[in-house]
Amino acid sequence: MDGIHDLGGKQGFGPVNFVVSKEIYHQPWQLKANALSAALVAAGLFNMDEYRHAIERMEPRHYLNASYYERVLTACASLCVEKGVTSAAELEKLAGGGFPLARPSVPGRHGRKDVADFAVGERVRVRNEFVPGHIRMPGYIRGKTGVVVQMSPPFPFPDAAGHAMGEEMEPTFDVRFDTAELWPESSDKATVTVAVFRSYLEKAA
Amino acid sequence: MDGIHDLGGKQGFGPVNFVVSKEIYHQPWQLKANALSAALVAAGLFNMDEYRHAIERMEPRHYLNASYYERVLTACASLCVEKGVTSAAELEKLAGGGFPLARPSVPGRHGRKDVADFAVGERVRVRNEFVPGHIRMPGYIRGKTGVVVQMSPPFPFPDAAGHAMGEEMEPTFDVRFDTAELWPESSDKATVTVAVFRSYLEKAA
Amino acid sequence: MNSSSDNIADIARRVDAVEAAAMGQGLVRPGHLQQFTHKVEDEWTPAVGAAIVAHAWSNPAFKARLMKNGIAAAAELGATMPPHHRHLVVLENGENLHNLICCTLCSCTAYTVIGMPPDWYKDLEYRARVVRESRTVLREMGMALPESMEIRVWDTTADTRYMVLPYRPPHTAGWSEKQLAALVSKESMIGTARLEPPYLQPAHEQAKGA
Amino acid sequence: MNSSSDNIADIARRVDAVEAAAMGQGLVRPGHLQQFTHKVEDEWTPAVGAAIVAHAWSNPAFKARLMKNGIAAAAELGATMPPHHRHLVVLENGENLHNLICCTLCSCTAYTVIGMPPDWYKDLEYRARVVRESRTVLREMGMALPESMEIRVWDTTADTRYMVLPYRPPHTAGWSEKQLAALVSKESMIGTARLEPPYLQPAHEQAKGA
Repeated sequence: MDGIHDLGGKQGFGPVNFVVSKEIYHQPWQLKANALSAALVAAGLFNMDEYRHAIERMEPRHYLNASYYERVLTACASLCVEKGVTSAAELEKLAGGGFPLARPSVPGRHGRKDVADFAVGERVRVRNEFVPGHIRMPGYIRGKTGVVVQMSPPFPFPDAAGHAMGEEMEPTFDVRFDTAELWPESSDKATVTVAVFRSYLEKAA
Repeated sequence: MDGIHDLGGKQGFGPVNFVVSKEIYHQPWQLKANALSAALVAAGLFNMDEYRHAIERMEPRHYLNASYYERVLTACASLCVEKGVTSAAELEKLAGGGFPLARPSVPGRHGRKDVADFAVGERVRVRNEFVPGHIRMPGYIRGKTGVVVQMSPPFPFPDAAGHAMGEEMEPTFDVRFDTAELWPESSDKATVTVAVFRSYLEKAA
Repeated sequence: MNSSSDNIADIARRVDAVEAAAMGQGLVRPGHLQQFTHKVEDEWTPAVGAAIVAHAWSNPAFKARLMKNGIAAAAELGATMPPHHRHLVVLENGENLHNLICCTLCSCTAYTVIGMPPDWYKDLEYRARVVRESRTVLREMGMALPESMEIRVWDTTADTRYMVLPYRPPHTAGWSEKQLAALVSKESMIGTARLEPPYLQPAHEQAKGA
Repeated sequence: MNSSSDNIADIARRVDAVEAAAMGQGLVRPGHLQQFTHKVEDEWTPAVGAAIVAHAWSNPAFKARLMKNGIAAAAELGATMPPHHRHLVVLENGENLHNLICCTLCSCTAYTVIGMPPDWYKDLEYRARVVRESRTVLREMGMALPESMEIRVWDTTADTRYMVLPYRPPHTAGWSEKQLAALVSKESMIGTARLEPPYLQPAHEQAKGA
């Protein structure tokens, strides 16, 4: 989905608040939320793509205002409700107040069966696709051309796995893009390498 | 700029809260903020493009959280500070607390002198440009092809006017796009007509 | 957002602070608020646009002038537009054609003609969704258009201003301009409402105002 | 956001609510928090990655295995990765080559190897800006790279995980692996720090921790 979470290249943000610290959590609830997400994945209640998509489905203002661990918690709570572990009303009762959850999901999609693997060094183009469900293609590479630098072992295709449509295994290709291709005349000179699922790619013309 | 304000086509938002009401303002300060913006434009302190850009330059979280009239106020306050009418410290003193302002501007740009007018019925493409300053091209039409349906009288080119670089007059072209071109397989069937400045356009191949 | 973000001043006090600073520099005159209030409440109302619509429905020559040059034709009826609204384009609805106005980048409208923009027009939901999901959004807003109805969305990205000329309901043949104007709502000139059955609900305003 | 948004429960109570609901269904076992805390505090620390880096600097055959198959080589030193991290790619910095990791869509990292991601890595600013303005962002973060230094940014959009193999500082010739590992910070394995002069400031940690 073209959601608020898709931040790469978005302008208007200020400096990074770069603090080097050994402290991981600042409040006990942050540790607890993180532990909870790990336990629910380990228990098989949801997979990582469903988890990520539940975060993406948060109401856009809620997403931007929430801290990282509030997003973690909101995904866990939303999936617990959607999978029948509990109800929104029960959570609000237990919490003693409102409990904002993610917005509903839409159908996912299957991967393409008609795409062959790409070779290292091959020029590829990211398909000009607009997918309303879960997808791991950041908007800034849509339609852009890059070069394959390496291939991964097969992973579950996120657009299916994020909607509990099964583990369709396909490799990703680390595709290197020039920033001049991504944001012509409006970026620092560099390359950005993105791990792109095979189904998102086509041969460059 | 590819800012948070550029909302067209962004997914994840809920239903429109459609309330038919004759009430325009719900709090006296909203009317006062609106009156203030009108007075400052009339006084020539800033033009409409500077005003719009000051809203766009609000910190992204502030932008999304603020009501419409808080955005109006923040633009007025930011431009009053940037143009030397007052200082941030003075505003905070007068208001009795923090006063978040827009983030700083970057340089603007001039319009193109090498573009001829387009004819009604002509197919045009929106240039694949990434402009860090003020621009009135919504991101969803970048690189897209449409048909000119009419031409306007000349307006000040926003990318220059929004940075107080003068009134470079050029016409806009109402360009009609199919939603299937803008968001293939992921939009309702319709056309969207956008008023596009001449400098943003080129002949479609 | 900034170092003071934990202690942000009340919004009404922030407005007063900017007004005081601007007045101190002579940029805002005493009385400006009263003048602006008068304009918003008494001049820039949807009645201006409704009179234009009713006259266009009743007078084909006026309608032709309106479609050709909106600002000049509106001026015939005493309607004015601010200096930065340099063009008024009137979008005529048909029995099977529906026009709809939005502003995805901010919230621009021809406010001197159709009235100040409603809250929902300025909200993020309308701005984000209506260009991509016009039919869905209109249905959610209570107007389910048939598939045979062509939808044209207009995004107000420049200083051309748009207003919708609603489709004249068939049952209004012979009505006076005053009667016709009373039918025409702000929403119908934005394009989130139509005036003919089955779209116009008798209790429309109340039902939606909940 | 929803009808209850004006009265949102305290975040700690919301966490407890979900935990209670999950425990009630047997999805979360008693003791899971202690186990997770142990992993985060004692197992998934940057010391794991630092040992890998030091060994790779000291042992060319290990380095070759690490560059070829990160997970298998890391396992030689006892490092494990969670089941959904299916690939570990090690990115070797050079005297004139700098690699930098991010995750624009969420905040993925090889956390079992380089430690849990820092706050700033998860913040919107880093995610939004570092792919487009890497050199500027690094300079703002205190590391001004010369124009001659090539920058490669890696966006962790799939379940391949990346870690940076920092450039070995020239003055460390002859150091033991233990001495070398003590040099290697989490930031250097993300790519927001380098370890050789002039980039490494003696008072780096303190200066940035303000």
